Amino acid sequence: MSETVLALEDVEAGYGRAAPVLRGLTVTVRAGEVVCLVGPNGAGKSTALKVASGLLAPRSGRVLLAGQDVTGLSPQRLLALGLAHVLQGHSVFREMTVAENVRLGGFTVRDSAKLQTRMEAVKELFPVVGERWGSMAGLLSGGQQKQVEFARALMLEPSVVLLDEPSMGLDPRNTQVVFDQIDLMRRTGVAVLLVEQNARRALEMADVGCVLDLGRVHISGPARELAADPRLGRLYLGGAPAT
Amino acid sequence: MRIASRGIPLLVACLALAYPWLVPNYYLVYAGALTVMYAAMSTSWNLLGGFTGYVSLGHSAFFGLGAYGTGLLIVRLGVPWVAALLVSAVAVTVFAVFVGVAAVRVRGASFVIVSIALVSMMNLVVQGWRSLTGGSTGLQVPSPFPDLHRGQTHIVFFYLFLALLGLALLSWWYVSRSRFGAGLRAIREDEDKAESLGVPTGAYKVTAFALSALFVSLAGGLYAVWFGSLDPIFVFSILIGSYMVLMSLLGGVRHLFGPLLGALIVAPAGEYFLIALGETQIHLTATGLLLVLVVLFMPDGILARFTRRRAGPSIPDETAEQRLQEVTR
Amino acid sequence: KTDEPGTAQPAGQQQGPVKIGISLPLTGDFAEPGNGIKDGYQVWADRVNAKGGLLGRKVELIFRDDASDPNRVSSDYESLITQDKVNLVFGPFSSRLVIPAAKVAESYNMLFVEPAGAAKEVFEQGFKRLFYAAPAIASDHYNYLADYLIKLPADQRPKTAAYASLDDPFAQGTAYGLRDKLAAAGIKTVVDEVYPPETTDFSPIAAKIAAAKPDIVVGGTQFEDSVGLVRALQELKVQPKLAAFSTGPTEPEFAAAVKGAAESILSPVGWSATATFTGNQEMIKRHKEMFNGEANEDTANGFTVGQVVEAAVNAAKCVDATKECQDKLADHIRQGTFDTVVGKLSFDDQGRPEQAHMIQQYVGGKVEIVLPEQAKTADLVYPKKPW
Amino acid sequence: MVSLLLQGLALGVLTGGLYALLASGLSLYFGVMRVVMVAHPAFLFLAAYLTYTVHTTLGVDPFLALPVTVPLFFALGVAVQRLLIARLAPDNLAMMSVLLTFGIALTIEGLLGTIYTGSYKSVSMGYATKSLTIGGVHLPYDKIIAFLVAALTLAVLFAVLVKSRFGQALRATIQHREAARLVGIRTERVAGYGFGVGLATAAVGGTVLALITPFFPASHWVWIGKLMAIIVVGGLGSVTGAALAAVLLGVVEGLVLVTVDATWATTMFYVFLFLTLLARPQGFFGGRLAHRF
Amino acid sequence: MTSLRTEGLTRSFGGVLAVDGANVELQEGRINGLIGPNGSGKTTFFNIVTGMIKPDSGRVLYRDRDITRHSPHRVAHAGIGRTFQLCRVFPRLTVLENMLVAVRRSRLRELLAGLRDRGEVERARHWLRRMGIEHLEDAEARDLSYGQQKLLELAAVLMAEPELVLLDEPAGGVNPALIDRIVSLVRDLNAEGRTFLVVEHNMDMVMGMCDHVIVFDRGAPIAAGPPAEVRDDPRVLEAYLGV
Ligand SMILES: Nc1ncnc2c1ncn2[C@@H]1O[C@H](COP(=O)(O)OP(=O)(O)OP(=O)(O)O)[C@@H](O)[C@H]1O
Ligand SMILES: Nc1ncnc2c1ncn2[C@@H]1O[C@H](COP(=O)(O)OP(=O)(O)OP(=O)(O)O)[C@@H](O)[C@H]1O
Ligand SMILES: CC(C)C[C@H](N)C(=O)O
Ligand SMILES: [Mg+2]
Ligand SMILES: [Mg+2]
Repeated sequence: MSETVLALEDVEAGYGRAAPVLRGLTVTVRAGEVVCLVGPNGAGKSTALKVASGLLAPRSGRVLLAGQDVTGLSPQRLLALGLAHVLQGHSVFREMTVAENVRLGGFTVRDSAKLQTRMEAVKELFPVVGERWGSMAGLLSGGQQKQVEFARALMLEPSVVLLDEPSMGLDPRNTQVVFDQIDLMRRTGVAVLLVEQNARRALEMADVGCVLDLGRVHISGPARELAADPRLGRLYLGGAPAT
Repeated sequence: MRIASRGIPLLVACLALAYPWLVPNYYLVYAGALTVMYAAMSTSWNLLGGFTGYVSLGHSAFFGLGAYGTGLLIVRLGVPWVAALLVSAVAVTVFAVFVGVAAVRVRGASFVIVSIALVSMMNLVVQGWRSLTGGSTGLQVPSPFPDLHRGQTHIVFFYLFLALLGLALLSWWYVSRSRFGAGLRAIREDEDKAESLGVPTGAYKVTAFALSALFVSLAGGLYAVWFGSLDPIFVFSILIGSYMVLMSLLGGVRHLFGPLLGALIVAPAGEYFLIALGETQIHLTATGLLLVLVVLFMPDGILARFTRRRAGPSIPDETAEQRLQEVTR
Repeated sequence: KTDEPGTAQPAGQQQGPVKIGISLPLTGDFAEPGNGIKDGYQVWADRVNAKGGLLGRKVELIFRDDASDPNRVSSDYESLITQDKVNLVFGPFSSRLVIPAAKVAESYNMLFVEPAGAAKEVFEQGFKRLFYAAPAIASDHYNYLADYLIKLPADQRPKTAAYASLDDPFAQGTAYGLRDKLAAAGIKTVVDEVYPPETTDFSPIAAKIAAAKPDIVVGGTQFEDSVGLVRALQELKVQPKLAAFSTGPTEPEFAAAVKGAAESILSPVGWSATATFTGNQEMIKRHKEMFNGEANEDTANGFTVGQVVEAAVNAAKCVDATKECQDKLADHIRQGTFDTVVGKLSFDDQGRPEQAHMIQQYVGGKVEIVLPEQAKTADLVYPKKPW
Repeated sequence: MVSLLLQGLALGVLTGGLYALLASGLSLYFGVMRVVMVAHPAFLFLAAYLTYTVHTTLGVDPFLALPVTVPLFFALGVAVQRLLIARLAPDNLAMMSVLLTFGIALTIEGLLGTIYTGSYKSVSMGYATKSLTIGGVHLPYDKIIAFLVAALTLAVLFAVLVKSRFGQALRATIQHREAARLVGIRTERVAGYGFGVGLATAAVGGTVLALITPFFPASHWVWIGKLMAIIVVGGLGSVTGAALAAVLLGVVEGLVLVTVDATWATTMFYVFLFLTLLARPQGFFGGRLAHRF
Repeated sequence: MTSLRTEGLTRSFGGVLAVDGANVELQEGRINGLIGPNGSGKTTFFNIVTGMIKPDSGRVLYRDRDITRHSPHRVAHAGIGRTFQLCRVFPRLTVLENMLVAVRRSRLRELLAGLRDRGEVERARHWLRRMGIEHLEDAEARDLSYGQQKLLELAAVLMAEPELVLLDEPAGGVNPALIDRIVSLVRDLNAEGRTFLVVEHNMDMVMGMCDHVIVFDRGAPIAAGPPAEVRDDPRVLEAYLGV
């Protein structure tokens, strides 16, 4: 197996003075591997990603990136170290054009030729990005905004990617595009930490699955095995698909 | 807890009623009446600001209109003062409905700006309409109680303002318990969502706006007959309006007694700063810094400190533990 | 209540210092003249105490700042009278503050001599114990100038006049006083503008004046608007034969603010630094010692209030806050004539002074008195030099 | 009459330019940062006083004070943002910022009054009372200078906000702070600089004001209403909208002044404000994004 | 009986035709699905029906009454309730207060009635109980997890006793176990006689739950019918499912 790229070790974290959300969370992601976090709403999945990307400093525990202790570093520093994070929900810059949004994805890239080729590539991937290049991003439909967000994240070529429910609100065709991209990343050796509510679908493609509840990982193992576990199915993955 | 929450207001009410007889001189009666007036105005302000979150820095427009309306009815038409007070309050309320229809179309910061503009405009109109209002010379209103000497007049107005305060508090309390109040609070949180749940937000906002203007204009009318001289610059002053906001905010806009508490602190404090630091303009700085500190450190007001929220964020599903046991068994 | 009217003064009061309560606009719109008046009051108190006080008791001044706010001015007199139990009160600055202040004093039966409530409305409120301790009320300020212009030979006499006035009872009073007299004498009013205190840009008003090409320009102004008007008139190349502004040019900052344009500008003034009226030179000297600055009209107005009250107290032989004493003082002032730093003063039944303001002009960069004949230190320059 | 109208129009345009400069900072804070800065006029006069001090102590042209005041105000802006504004809860930033900056305005007024006393100060230069005459219309030099300075400042501001990387970063920061941090923007620094730029315009505006009108510590009050009306009519948040509205209202004011009177001219600001609300609450130019449901 | 009918509903934003002559007809008592690619105008259609956006042309009829251009609260009074694509509750009101906002008719008497009106509170508790969140009655809504907020939003809408309920992506971001619960709730409510129109990208949910499915593309329906039929429609496959 390849080496561990990202690791959260025994992390405790929370917001303000409230009770901790994460209580001793440990997760590791290896290069070229997709790790999928599933769990009920409010389990702390998004919080875990925020700790990993430096948006939220943990109260205790460590964050390791490529073996280096990066606990408490700012997102800018982590970005420079090759870690990218796509937020849950709608995080486009609403009052900027789609073009500006996408361009900001490559804010740290100084090489304009490279930016240009990346931009062409994402336009290809999500036609709506090209079609609505000059529109205010906030005026797009929910799913279109999601596409812009994903496109923005693709402007860089990170070595670790944190994805928080990337398929939420996307129609089946675009969901497919997103999952294909994740697969592509894996094949190019990128480590992916994925949170998905579309759990069956995600576990199908992921390498490792982790069930998170109350701020802790309760079960983890090969993704396919988890998906097949009937108890898990009932509790976290919903009834078996109708088909 | 119960004794404290019932007993303290009762005690304060008794103290308030006895106040004019407890203090040694009429100046303190006068200062008391002024404080109660501010308390009544900020409580009325809170009918709009506290429920809907529409911050009006321009409520002194209604104060001034109430004052001038009452004064003009008495001076120009010879209407008895009680009638003048009520008629002008009704007229101002009707006016507030019209202004409200335009003003509440904008939210947040734009509304604040509009409210500031309203005062400036009223000031210009009243000052410019010299033939009617006396313009910059001001309007002199005869005392309604020519037989009482000045100190006794203060006592009378102390109780009148106290009654107004009582009325304002009662209205706030009543609204806070009504479905109307629930609708107003929903407007504060998310206006479009409230609208989609069937709340006629426009009508609600205008009603709250007018109701709050009604009490403020009553305060203005009482002020006119009590004080006897009106000057446009000073009744239509942004400072008076912002005092209402400061008091409400300091005490806590989500609480019935918040604005009252704020008034009890700010009015005497203002008096103190002016006497202690009055020789230079540094007292303005003191007031300004007080405002800054309140906004930074007590945005929810003093009372919010005592009524802490019980639950923190993230209430786990009750079933979560059971769920876990089942899985990890 | 200890301050119930008719309650006897505590015994100690009869012996202690004579307390005089004063509220002044030390901050806010009228801060500048307010502080000038304060100096005048202090110089007066210093002089009186040097002479042994009032009726043998030391004088103690208690100042409050009303921040130019009529609400505060009322509070201040309220607390001075009922809480500090002062023996006498002196007035604040500005007609706008004098009216509410006098109302409080009147209702506690206090004598109210004031240094700066010149607008005619002040005297129409039915106050019985109010007196304005300066030579003339606002509408009479320009009287000498009106006489001068009307008496000019027909070929020199201006034909048209433009008036611009701040919306303020005093400022408007001065301008309209002159306007009415000149209009009656056949000098045509071609522009008559009133602007609110919020006005910051005077060019369009000047443009209106420029379009009317008046022979004379008269401003009813406080300070900043006089500067604004002068500058705007210059920019629009208005060159009248005469320009007069109330208050602004009498403030020490004026000449610097308008640079060279001050030359030949006229304005009414109630006091002169060179006059030898009772106590004038002494006041100027003492002012310089105490505050290290030149006395001005505001100082003199404050000082005058002190002089008038002092004379009344000495004549009536009482300084209590009681109705009897205050009435006695008021009656004395109504009947008497007083020697002050602005000359002899007497008052009519409403408290109006019955004398006249002088007219000053910047001549050769210096302020000179040009009217009336008997008081003048230089000749009036007419038509004025272009600015 | 025609020449009077022309004169009113010319003056209106020039004054409108000044208004645009004075309001530009306001619409920057509001449009870009969601902060209602009631203290902006107070800062304008703070700058005017500093200009006055520099002018009187060193005897130099007021515009030479700019190299001192502009960086100083920039730093002040950064400090105000980092120490005060940044601490406000984001959920009702607009409201709280009104009150906070109101407090700042009072603080400044009090300090100015204490240091400089309540009396009027003014800076007068020889060129400030001359004018250029074209076809019977007089164009005062001070107004021309003000107009040019305003145009220049606005052009710079526009370039900084719309074209530069910094401007993009600033807007991104305000619109979604977490996402901005995740694309590598140093959000705290950027927000501070944004406020600094706003206050830097106040430094320029204050210098021009000092040249044009006498001032005292309470002068800022009369400007609050006018400037706020301008940015509402222009469409809160649009720097260009505010500039256009400023010129429009300047012209209306000038024309009403020469034809009717000053009270009506000032009232026009508020009349336009209310008309705007009735016709187009989001303002006539620019305007905000409608909420998505 | 027809519940909702729209005739030639059209709305464009700038150059974008969001809804383009949409004719839709819903039968009373059914669970209707509304699917379509991102940006096909589903949310805009909801907004027009509920009065939040004015159409450029066309009519909206509810139970044969013309409600075109009625303000949102009047639409609500007519008996149409809706949820939002991104869950919206009143964050600083308690759960119970959230429930009491809904207004059925704007009668004065109802407005002035005390908030603690027994009947209303009982009704609110009833709905909370059905959603399984009755124990949270006194918590502030912002303290709830996302899933709990979704349930609260639905409960608050039901307080107004709508006959027609429009749900915009009820399963978006919701954990699969909860989706099952929402599905069974919708079924129960439908059995009680309420009509539903559900926008959703989760095909399993739509196909399993709906009686009738409408497919939108470019602002207008391109197909409608029972789920099985729609799923195999070639146009739908092409436009939406992307195979
Ligand atoms: N910014 C915040 N401030 C305070 N509390 C928060 C904040 N963000 C999240 N929480 C709390 O932390 C808990 C965990 O939230 P988190 O977003 O990590 O859950 P999640 O597993 O991602 O859930 P979901 O599937 O709904 O996205 C939630 O219950 C929430 O109440
Ligand atoms: N206010 C607006 N201004 C401009 N364009 C808008 C506006 N609202 C919607 N649109 C556009 O209209 C189209 C339809 O949007 P709508 O939100 O209705 O799509 P949707 O079907 O709900 O998509 P999704 O599945 O992604 O939520 C989109 O192209 C969108 O960009
Ligand atoms: C002559 C001045 C001292 C008068 C003063 N300005 C007033 O308002 O009355
Ligand atoms: Mg999450
Ligand atoms: Mg949608």
